[in-house]
This record gives sequence, structure tokens and C-alpha cells, in this order.
Amino acid sequence: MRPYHQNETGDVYQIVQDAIQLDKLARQVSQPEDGAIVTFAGIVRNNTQGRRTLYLEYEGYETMALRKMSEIGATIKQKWAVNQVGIVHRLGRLEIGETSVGIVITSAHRRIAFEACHFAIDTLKKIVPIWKKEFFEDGEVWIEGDFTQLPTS
Amino acid sequence: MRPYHQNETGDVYQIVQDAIQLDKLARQVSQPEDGAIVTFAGIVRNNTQGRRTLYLEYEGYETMALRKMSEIGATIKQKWAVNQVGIVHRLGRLEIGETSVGIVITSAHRRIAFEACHFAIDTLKKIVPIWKKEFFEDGEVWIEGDFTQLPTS
Amino acid sequence: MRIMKIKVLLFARLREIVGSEMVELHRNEIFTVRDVWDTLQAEFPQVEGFGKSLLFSLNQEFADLNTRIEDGDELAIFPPVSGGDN
Amino acid sequence: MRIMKIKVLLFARLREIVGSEMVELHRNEIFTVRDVWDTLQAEFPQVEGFGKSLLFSLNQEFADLNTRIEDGDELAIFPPVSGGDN
Repeated sequence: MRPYHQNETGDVYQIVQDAIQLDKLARQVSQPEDGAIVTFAGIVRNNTQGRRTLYLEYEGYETMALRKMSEIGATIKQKWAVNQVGIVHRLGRLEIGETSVGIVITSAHRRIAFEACHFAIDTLKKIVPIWKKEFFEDGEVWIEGDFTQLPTS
Repeated sequence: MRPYHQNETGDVYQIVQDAIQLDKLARQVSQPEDGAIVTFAGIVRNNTQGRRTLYLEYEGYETMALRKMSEIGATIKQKWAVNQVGIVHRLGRLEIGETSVGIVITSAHRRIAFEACHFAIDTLKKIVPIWKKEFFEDGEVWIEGDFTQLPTS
Repeated sequence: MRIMKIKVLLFARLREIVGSEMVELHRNEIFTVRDVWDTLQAEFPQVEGFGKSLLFSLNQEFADLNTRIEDGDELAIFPPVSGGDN
Repeated sequence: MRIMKIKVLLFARLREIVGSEMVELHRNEIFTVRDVWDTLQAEFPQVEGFGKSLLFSLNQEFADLNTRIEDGDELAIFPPVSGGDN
């Protein structure tokens, strides 16, 4: 499998159609200066509020999604002393237990890595144009995020 | 390589002498109910405040360390709706870039997983009897944690 | 009077309701995102209930109803995003 | 009068200073962790400067200087812990 694509600062912002390999992403971005690596994996759960989920489908506005993912990384690097950022989102059909999004933050210090990683996924869920449709035994439903007035550029 | 040892509740508390495989640990403890997996890896950094580190040696009071690691897991499961906890600490000589401690928290929801994982490493560094000695080019030094009055049982 | 052509990308539930991932609108006066949305509602009445919680982007940056549009801009309309974990 | 034997586990810098990971102390009256620490200081004067920031455990639970000791207990003395990341 090909390595993830690191940009000129060594960070990874990528949209994929196949399985996310978070450990590979972490190994790729890590450096000798790192003291802490925090990762987040968003997983397709087998239920939503007790209703049994069969699978999910993710759709994205890919060019804008990549741009927004890079923006999140740039914000993180301004706010915190992180070493590297890796954000990979998968699109298409995902089965239960599969990873929809993987985030890696490396830093010299753990508190920074936790805060930045949490910020990354919270912000991704607000500004990165990706949507999911959940398939149940007896129907399907588009999941819509909370509507928030987003800053216009 | 052997799988990590899961106890009767499916959680892992283990001390090892060889490389920690955090992705393997995560795969082993994850379940169809998980929506979020947060991992923390503590890494041997190549410097301490600018002074070049060659390697570290970790020493532990193993029986008590395992007991305290289980206690952290039990506290987490009381405080948060996490699904599984995995905490693995390595002892012996570790080179730059190697993982000294790996923590995995799985949960239906991400906030819980972040909070519990952060709590796990912060608490481990206070109550788990493990010590490290840092080797520099021109000497070695025992690292001692901050002294805090710990609760007696 | 010149007829402006605007291509509008649609995503997720909005795409399904309109039945297409891209529509081309023709109008002789298009100045803002609001004009596009009004035209879309006129041509596809089924989108009407959607209005209050939609997001707009122009050239891949978030926009609002008052954002001005130029010829050749890439406009997209979509529901609140829901990527990441579930 | 009965002589009590107490085995004391030592770790990290304390272990290095004493030169052993386990010492056996003999005393005719040992009631608390403080008695053990006093005896250890008498036999190994080099540990003295350590006193204020040491941790004690009895049977793998944190203890303090006033914790009572019984025959057969596992006592350990060590510096503040420093595992995890660096």
C-alpha cells in the first residue's frame, strides 16, 4: 500500500476510498523530537441510539474538504506547539467497525497533543464538507450536523 | 507475537519488555459498539530541554504497577461510559522514537474517549511505580516525578 | 442583456432531492448567492423546506446569501456537514 | 524479646544509593513505616537527604510513615514515580 502523501511541512491531509491505516500514518509523520502521539479514530458503530446500523455511506465535496482539513492543521500549528498533523478521511461505503476518519497529532508534550487532536475532530465535524447516510434494516437516513453559522471568508 | 492479555472484562493492563504495538492493542480491544478510539503513545524524545538524549532505561515495581494500572482502568470505567481500556508500559532500555507507554480508550462517543485517555496518562504518571533514567552523552540522571502526597489505602 | 450561466454543486440530501449533483442555472441578473438560491427554488420547488439550515460555499470557502458572485465562480449548496465519527 | 525481620524493596535512585534492591532489617520493635525508615537511615546514612520526598507502599498500596506494619508485610520505599512519556 502506498504511503500517505506528506505536504511540504510533513503534514498529511488526505481523502481515501480504502481502509485507513492509522498506525502507518502515525509512523510516517513521527519524528525524533516527539514525546507524545495522540490518535483519534472515528469508527462506524453498530447502532444509533439502539437502532441497528447495517453500514454507512460517506459523500464529500472533495476539493473543499481537503482545503478545510489543511486549514484545521494550519490553525492547530498556530495555536499549539505540535510537531505534525495527519488527517485522513475515508469516503464511500463503510462497514461496522471500519474507520471513517483518522487523526494523528505529534508533539513534544502530551497535553498539547490531546488538545490539538480533540480540536481537530470537533472542528472537522463543523467545517469539512462531508456527509454520511446511515443504512438501517428498515430504511436509510442522511445524518445532518448541527447548523452553525460559519465564518465566510 | 502473542496477543495482549485481556482480563475478564476485556481490558488490558500489561508490562512488557519488547516493542509496544498500539495498533494491535487497539484492534484487540475494539468492539462493534465503539464510535471512537483515542490512543496515546509516550515516545522517547531525542532531547530534554535541548540536551541530547541517547536512550532511557525504565525500571518498575511490577506487581504494584500492574495493580495501579488496573486501578486507573477501574476508575475510568466508573467515571466515564468507556467501552474498553488498554494500558501497556514497557520496561528496560528504550531507544529514541520507541514507545514507553501505550494507552487505548474505546467508547461510543469521542469526548469521553479523549477525557479518559488524558486522565489515564496523567494518573499513571502520578501513581504507577515506574521510574526512568535518562542517559546523555556526558552522564545519566534519574528522572523523578513531582512529589505528591498520595492517598493511602 | 447578457444571460449568466451559473453551475451549482449540490451534495447529500439536497443532491438527492434535486436528483442531480450539478445544476446549471440561467438568469439575466445574478449578483449574489441569494439570487441563485431563489432561482433554484423556482426551478426545483421540492428544495424549499430546506432553506433555513443550508450552507453555501463560493470557490470552496463558506459564503452566505449576500456573498457576491462573479462569472466562473464555483458555487456549492449543501446541508450541515456530518463527517467524522458517528 | 522477639526480633522482627522486615524485608524492604528499594527502587530507582534509592536502590542505587543503597546498592541493593532489597534489604532485610532486624529490630526488636517495629510498629510503623517510620520505624523502618529510621532503621534504614541508621544502617545506610547515605539515604538521609532523601527523606522528604520518598514514597512508601505496604503490600502494594501507598502508605505513609504512620502506617502500621505486620510480620510478613511487603514494604517498598521509592522516589516519586516518573514512568510514561518523557
